[in-house]
Amino acid sequence: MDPTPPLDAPVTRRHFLRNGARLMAMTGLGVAAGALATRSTGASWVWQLDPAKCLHCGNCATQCVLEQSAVKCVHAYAVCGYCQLCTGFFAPEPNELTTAAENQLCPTAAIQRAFVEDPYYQYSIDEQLCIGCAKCVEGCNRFGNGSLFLQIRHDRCLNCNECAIARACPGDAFRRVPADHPYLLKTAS
Amino acid sequence: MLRRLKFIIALAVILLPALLACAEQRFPPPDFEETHHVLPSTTTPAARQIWLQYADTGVFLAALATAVWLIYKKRSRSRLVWLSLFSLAYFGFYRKGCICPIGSPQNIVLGLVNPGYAVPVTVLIFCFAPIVVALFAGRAFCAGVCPQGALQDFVLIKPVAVPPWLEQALSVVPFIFLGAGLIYAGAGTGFVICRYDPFVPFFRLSGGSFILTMGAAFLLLGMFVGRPYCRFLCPYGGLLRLASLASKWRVRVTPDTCTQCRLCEQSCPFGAMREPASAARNPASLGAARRRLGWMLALLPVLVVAGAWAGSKLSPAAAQLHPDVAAAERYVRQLTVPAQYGLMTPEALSLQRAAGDPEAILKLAADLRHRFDLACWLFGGWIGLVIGVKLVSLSVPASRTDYEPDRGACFSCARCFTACPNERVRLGRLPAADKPATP
Amino acid sequence: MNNSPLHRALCLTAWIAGLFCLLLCAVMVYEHSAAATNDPWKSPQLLALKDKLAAEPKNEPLQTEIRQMDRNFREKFRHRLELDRTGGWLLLGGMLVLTLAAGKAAALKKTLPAPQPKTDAGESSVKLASLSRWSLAGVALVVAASLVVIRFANTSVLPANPAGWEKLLAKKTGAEEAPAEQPPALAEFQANWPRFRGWDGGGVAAQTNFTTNLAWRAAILAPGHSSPIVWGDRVFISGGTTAQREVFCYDVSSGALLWRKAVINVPPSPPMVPEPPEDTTWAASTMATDGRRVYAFFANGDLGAINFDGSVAWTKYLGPIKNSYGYAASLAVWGNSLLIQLDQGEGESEAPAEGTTAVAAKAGAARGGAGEAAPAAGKSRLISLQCATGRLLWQRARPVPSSWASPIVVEAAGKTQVIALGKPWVIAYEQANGNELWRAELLNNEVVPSPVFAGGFVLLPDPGSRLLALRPDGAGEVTKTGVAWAADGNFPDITSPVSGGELVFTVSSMGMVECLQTSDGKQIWETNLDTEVQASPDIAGDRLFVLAKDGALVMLRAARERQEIGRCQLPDKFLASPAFAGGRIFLRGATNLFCLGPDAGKPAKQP
Amino acid sequence: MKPELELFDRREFFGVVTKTAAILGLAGAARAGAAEQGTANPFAYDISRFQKTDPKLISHEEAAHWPVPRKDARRLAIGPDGKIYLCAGNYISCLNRAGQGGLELALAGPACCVAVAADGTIFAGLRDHIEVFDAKGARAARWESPDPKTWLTGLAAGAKDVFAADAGKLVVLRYDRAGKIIGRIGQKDAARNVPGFIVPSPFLDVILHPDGLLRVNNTGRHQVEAYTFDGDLEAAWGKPTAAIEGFCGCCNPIALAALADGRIVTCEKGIPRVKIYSAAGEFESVVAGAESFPENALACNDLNDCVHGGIDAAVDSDGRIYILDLVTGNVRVMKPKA
Repeated sequence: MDPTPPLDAPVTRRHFLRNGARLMAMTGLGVAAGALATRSTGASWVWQLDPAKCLHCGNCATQCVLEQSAVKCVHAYAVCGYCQLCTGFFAPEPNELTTAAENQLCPTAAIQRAFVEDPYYQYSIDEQLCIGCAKCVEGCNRFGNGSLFLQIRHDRCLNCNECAIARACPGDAFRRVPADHPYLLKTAS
Repeated sequence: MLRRLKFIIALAVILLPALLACAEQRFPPPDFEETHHVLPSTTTPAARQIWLQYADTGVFLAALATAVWLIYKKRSRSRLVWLSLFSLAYFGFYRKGCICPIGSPQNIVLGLVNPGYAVPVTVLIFCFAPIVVALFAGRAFCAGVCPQGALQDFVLIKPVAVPPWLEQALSVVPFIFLGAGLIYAGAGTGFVICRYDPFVPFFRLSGGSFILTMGAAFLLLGMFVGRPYCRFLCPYGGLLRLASLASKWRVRVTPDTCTQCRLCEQSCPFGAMREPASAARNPASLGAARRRLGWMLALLPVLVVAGAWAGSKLSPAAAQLHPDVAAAERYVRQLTVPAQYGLMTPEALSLQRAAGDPEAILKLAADLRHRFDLACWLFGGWIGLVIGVKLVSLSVPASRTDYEPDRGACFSCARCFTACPNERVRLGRLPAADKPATP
Repeated sequence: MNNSPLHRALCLTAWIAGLFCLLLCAVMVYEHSAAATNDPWKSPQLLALKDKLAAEPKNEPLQTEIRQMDRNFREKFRHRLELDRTGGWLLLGGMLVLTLAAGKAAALKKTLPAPQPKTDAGESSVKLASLSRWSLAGVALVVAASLVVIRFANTSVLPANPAGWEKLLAKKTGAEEAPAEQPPALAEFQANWPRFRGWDGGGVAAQTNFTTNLAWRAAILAPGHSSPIVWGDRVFISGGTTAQREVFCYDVSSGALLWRKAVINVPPSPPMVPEPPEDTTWAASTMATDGRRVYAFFANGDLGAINFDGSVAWTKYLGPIKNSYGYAASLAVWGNSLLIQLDQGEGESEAPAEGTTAVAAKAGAARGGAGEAAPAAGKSRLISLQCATGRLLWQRARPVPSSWASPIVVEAAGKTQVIALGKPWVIAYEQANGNELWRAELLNNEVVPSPVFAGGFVLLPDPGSRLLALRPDGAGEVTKTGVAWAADGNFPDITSPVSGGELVFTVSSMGMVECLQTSDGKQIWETNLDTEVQASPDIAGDRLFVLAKDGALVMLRAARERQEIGRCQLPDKFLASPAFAGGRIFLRGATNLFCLGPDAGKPAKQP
Repeated sequence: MKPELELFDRREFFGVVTKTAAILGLAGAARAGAAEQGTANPFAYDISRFQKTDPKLISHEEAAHWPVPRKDARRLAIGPDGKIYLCAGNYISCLNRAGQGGLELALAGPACCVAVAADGTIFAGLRDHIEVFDAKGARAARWESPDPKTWLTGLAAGAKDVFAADAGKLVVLRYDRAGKIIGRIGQKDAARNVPGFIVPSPFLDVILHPDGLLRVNNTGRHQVEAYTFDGDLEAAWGKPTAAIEGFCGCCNPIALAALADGRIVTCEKGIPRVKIYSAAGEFESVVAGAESFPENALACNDLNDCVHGGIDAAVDSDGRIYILDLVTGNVRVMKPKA
C-alpha cells in the first residue's frame, strides 16, 4: 500500500502521487459529507420499544449490556382496570389476594399494590427493582387491558450504537427514532 | 406446534377486524366516586441532552488538535500520555465509548444506503475529523484521542517484537473486518464492529461473558504485544492507515540527520520503524523484482474476481444474522419438520410471529436476502482487492536512506523521539559531545 | 540493580495487585454462575416450594418458609448487583496498580539496547518481503477457510432465486392455481342446453327430433323469469323471494325434484335490498352450467356455484346492482371461465360502489395483482371468473348504463370473442384476457334482445328501429366499417333473433314474425301470430318454435316459404325461453315447469 | 537486532500468542454453552398447565358446529321455537339448529346482546338502547338510552320483565314490557350489602334462573351473584384462580347460561373454557376446555389486550349447550356424553 515508485524515479514524483491521493481523498470525503449533510440531522437518535410488537420473551432482562436492563415495565394508569385480581401482579394460581411473596408474580417484587377504594387497587412499578422481564406484561396482556408494558428508560439507556436487545428481539420491536419522541406510551383510546 | 401454527394463521386473518374494534371496546379506569383518586401519569425520563452531545464533539475536536500540537510542535511523549489518559477517562469511562469513531463508518454507510436514517451531525464529525487530520498529520487520533488505544497503550508492560513478516500479513485483517462491518451496516443488519469491540465492556463495567473474555484476552495480550487491537483488528485504524499514507506531514524521529544508531527501532513497540533499504546490488534480482511486480499486478484482478464469485456464495449464511431472515428460516424449516421450542422462548415467539403473517416475513426475508446477495458479492471482491493490493505493495522494492516510521503503521505515539540521541541533544539531555559517531 | 529494594517492592506490588484482580474475577464469576440457582425466579427450591403450596394452600409454615427464602434470594440478587457495580471499579483499580507496578519494574530491569549497525539492509528487506508474501498467503487461506466453515456451518432452507421466492409466497398466500380441470368438450356443450338459448346463445338445438306431447310437469317452488338449462339427465331452474334465492334441480325423465339449494350467507351481501320489479323478479338472469357446477346469479348481486350433488362450491357477492328494471342479463360459460355482464346505473358518470371495488380489490389481492383492471368511473363491467374457484380472472369496465341483453361467445376471425351489447355500444372482448377487440356505436335504444352469431355475422336488433349484421373481424372502432347490412323495420324489443344460418327470424313482442336473408337482410316473409310473445324463438331442425306468453307453442317452418306446422297449448303463463336438449323441450311457466317429449316410462326418482 | 535476541523474542511472542488463543478458545466454548441454555426463558408466564383439561372432567361432546353467517358475532340466545338468535355485526340472524335460515334483522349499529321472550318477541340490545321486534321480525318499539354511559352487554327476557346488563353504568336494568325502567339491580349499596359490579372488560351478563332469581356475573370479583327481581343479593359464589375449579384472569366469568335443572354454565376468556357449576356453586364438570378454543386462547397472547377474545353460551330446551366462539365466529353444539 506504500505508493513508493521505483528507485530511479525522482523523489518529487512520490510527493506528487501523495498530494494527488490526498486531494482525491479530501474530495471523496467532501462528496460523502455533502451527500449526507443534505439528509443529516442536528438531533440524535435513540432506541425505542414498540409495545404493540413486543412479545414479552424476557430478552430485555437478559440481553441488555447493562447488568440491570435499561428496559423497564411502565404502567399506563389510564388504561388500567385497577383490578382487585391483577394478573400482572398475582401468580396465575394465587393462594390468596395478598401481597405475600407466594402470591406475587414479579420475580423481584417490583410492583407495588396500593388500595384506593373498594374494590380498586393501584399498581405501580419500582424501577429500582424492575428488571424488565415482562412477566407481568404477559400476565396483564393475556387477561387484562394490557396497561403494563415495556419501555426503554432513557435515563438508564446507554444508547449503544447497536442495541444488544434489538439484535435479539424476536418481535422486531426495537427501532431507532429521533430523540425528541423517545417514548411510545399506551393511551386509553 | 404445527396445529398451533395453523390456528395462528387462521387467527391473523380472523382478527384483523377485531383489532380495529378493540380500541372502542377498551374500558376506561373507574372514576373513583369515593376518594376522587387522580390517576398518576407515566413518567418519561429524558434522554441525554443534545447540547451535551455537541459538547462531546467539541472536546473531541479539541483533543485532536492538542494531539497534533503535542506531536509536531512539542514532540512530547509525556504530555501525549496525559492527553490519552484524559481521553480514556472522558470518552472511555465517562462516555462509555459510545459513540466512538471506530463504529461511525457503519452509521455513515447506513445513512448512505437507507434514506430513513439521517446521520446525526455529531456522528459525521466523529467519523470524518480524524481522517482529515490523518490526511495531513498522520494518526494523531490513535496517539492521543482514542480511548481503546489509550487503554492498550497503558497496559503495555513488556513489549515483544511481532515478527515483521507476520505483522505485514496480519495488517490486512482490519480491512477485511471493515468490509464485513460495512456490508452488514449497508444491509441494515446491525453494527458488527460495535458488537465485537472488546474494550467497550470495560468502559461500561458490564457486558456479555464472551465479549468480556475477549477484552480480557486483548488486555493480557496487550501487556506484551503493543496495541494488538489497533494493529491487527481495528477497522477504523485501517482507514486511518490508508489516509496517513497520503499525509502531508509525517512524524520524524530525528530533528536533523539520522545517525543510523537503530535506537529508535528498538524503542518502537509497534514494529512501525522501517530500516533504510537501498536498491539491491545486483541488477539480476532487480529484474526478478520487476517481473514479480508484474505478476502480482496481473494477479490482482484475478483475486478480485475470484473473491467476488466466492463471496456471492456466502449470502445464505451471512443473511441469517438478521433476525427476520432467521425467523423466516425457522418458519420454512418447521413447515417440513415441526419445531420444538421451550415455553415462550424467543425462538418460539418469533416463529409464532412469522406464522401469524408468513407473507410479510417471507417478503421481508426475500428482500434482505436480495440485498445480501449484492453485499456479499462486494465483500468477496473487497477481500480479493485488499489481499491483491497488499501483495503488490509487498512486491514494490522499498528505498529508504534513514530509519523512519512507516507512514501507515506509525501511531505517532512519540516514543521514538526521545530514543534518538540527536533529539536528546536538542532537548539538552545529552551533551553534544558524546553523540555516537556514525559508523 | 536486579536486587534493588525498589524493584523488589514493585514486583511484590504487581504480584499482589495481580492476585487481587484474579480473586475478584473469581468471586464475580462465581456469583454469576451461582445466579442460576440464587435468582428468585430461577431457584429450583423456591419453585418447588411454590408448587408444594399450590398443592396444600393452607400450609402456614410453608408460606412463611417461602417468604423467608424469597426474601434472602432477593437480598442475594441485590448483593450481586452491588458487587458487579463496585467490583468493576475495584478490578480497574487493581489492574491500574498492576500495570503501573509491573511497567515500572520492567523498566527498571530493562537492559539498554546496544544495537550494531546493519550491513545487508537491502538483502534483508527483500527476504522480508518474500517471507511476508507467503505469510500473507497463509492469512488469506485462513480467512477463506473460516468463511467456508461459516458458510457450511449454517445452511439455509430459503430459496436462492426469485422464482423460488415466488413459489414459496404463492404457497403461503394460497394464490396458487386451482387444479386445472379439463372443461367438457364443445360437443358436449352443444348436445346440452348449458345456458340461455343453448350453448352459444343462438337458440338453435343440436337435435331435431322433438315431440310436443307432455312428458311431465313439476311445480315451480320459487318465482323467477329465468329460463331452464339442461345438462345430461338434469334440468335446472332458479327462483327467488325476498327471504332467499334458490336453485332447483329436476330429473329430466321424471321431473322429480332432485335437490334445491339456497344461495344465502354470501358476505358482504346486505340482508335487505330493494325488491326488484314484479315483472323482473329476483331470478331473471338465466343460470349457466359447465357440466360440473351450475352458476346462478340473482338480482341482489349474489352469485352461487353449486355442484351437481347440490352442495355449494363457492359463492360471491358482486352487488349492489343499480338497475331500475331489475337485473336480467344471463350468465355465459366458456371453457373454464364464467362470464357476467354486469351493466348497471344510468350512465358511466357514477363512482364505483363499495361492493364493486371491494370485489376488484379482493380479487387483486388474491391474484397477486392480476385483477388490476378495476372498474373505471362507471359501475358497468364485464367479469370473467374461474369456474372452479370463483376467482376473478379479469374484469373490464364498460362505458354503458344498465342493459338486459346477455353476452354471447363466438369463434370468429380466429379469436374467441365475447360480444356484449349496451346502449350505445356493441363491444367485442377477447375471451382469454378481456382485451377489447372492436366496438361499434350503433344502438340508439335500451337493449333487451341478445345478439346471435350466424352466417359469419353478429345479428342484433336495435329494438324498434332496425336489425343489424356486423362483421366480427374488425379492430378498434368499427361503427362505420363493421356493419354488413342494416334492415329497417319494427324489430323486437324483448325477444332475441334466431338463425339457422341462411335465414334469420325475429319475433316482436306483439307476435309479428319476420324472416330475413342472413346474407343481405332482405325480407323473405312475415306473418302475424297476433299474440304476446316474451320468450325468444328457437330453431330445431327445420322448425321454428315460438312460445307465446299465453302458453301457445307455435311451430313454423324455418324456410323461405311461410308455413305453420302446428301448435300446442300449455295451461300457463310463459316469459322464459324454452330449452331443447336430449329430445325434450323444457318450458318454464309461472307455476309449472313443463317437459315435452317421449313419455317418461320410468318411475319418478326420489330426491 | 542480534539474532539470539530476536529468537528469544519470537519464542516469547509465540508463547503469549498461544496462551491468548487458548483463552479465546475457552471463551468461545463458554459462549457456545451459554447459547445452548440461553434458549429457555426463566421469566415465562406459564399457564400451559391450565390450557389442558383433565379428560375425566369433560362431561359433554360436540354434536355439531357451524359458522355464524355474519362477522363480529357477540351473543346468542335461544327462542321458544328452538331457533338460535345471534347478534353479529349490525344484524340479528335467526338460524335453525343446523345453522341455516333466512330471517335477519338489520340494526342501526352493532348488536351487543339479544334475548327472546316466550312469546317470540325479540329484544336486541345495541350499545346504548334496546330495540324490540315481534316474532315476525317487524320493529315493534325502541327503548331509548337510559344514560350516555350505558353499554348494554347482556339481556334476559322474562314473562313480564326484561333485564338488561349495563356494563357501562355497572347495573342491571329492569324494564317492564312497555320499556319502562322499573328497577336497578346490583348497584353498590352497603345497606343491602350489595358489593356492586366490577367490569374491567365489556362482559356483563344476566340470566333468568329456573329458581326464579337472576344470575349476574360480577366479573371483577370473579363471582356469580344471585339477585331477586327487586335487587336483593341472595347468594354469590366463585373463586379467583386459573385452576379449573375457579375463574381465571382479571374478569371472569364473561357469560352465563342456566340448564333446566338449575345447574349453571359459565364461560371464561383468557383461558377460554366453558364449565358447569351446581346451582350452589360447586364446580361440577367441563363442557369444553381451552383446547377446544385454540384461536380464542391465542387471541389473548397475540394482541395487546384481551377484550375481543370471548365466548357466549346458551342452552336449548333439550339441554344441548350452544357455544359461540367470538373469535372464529363458530357455534359449537355440545350434547352430554353418552
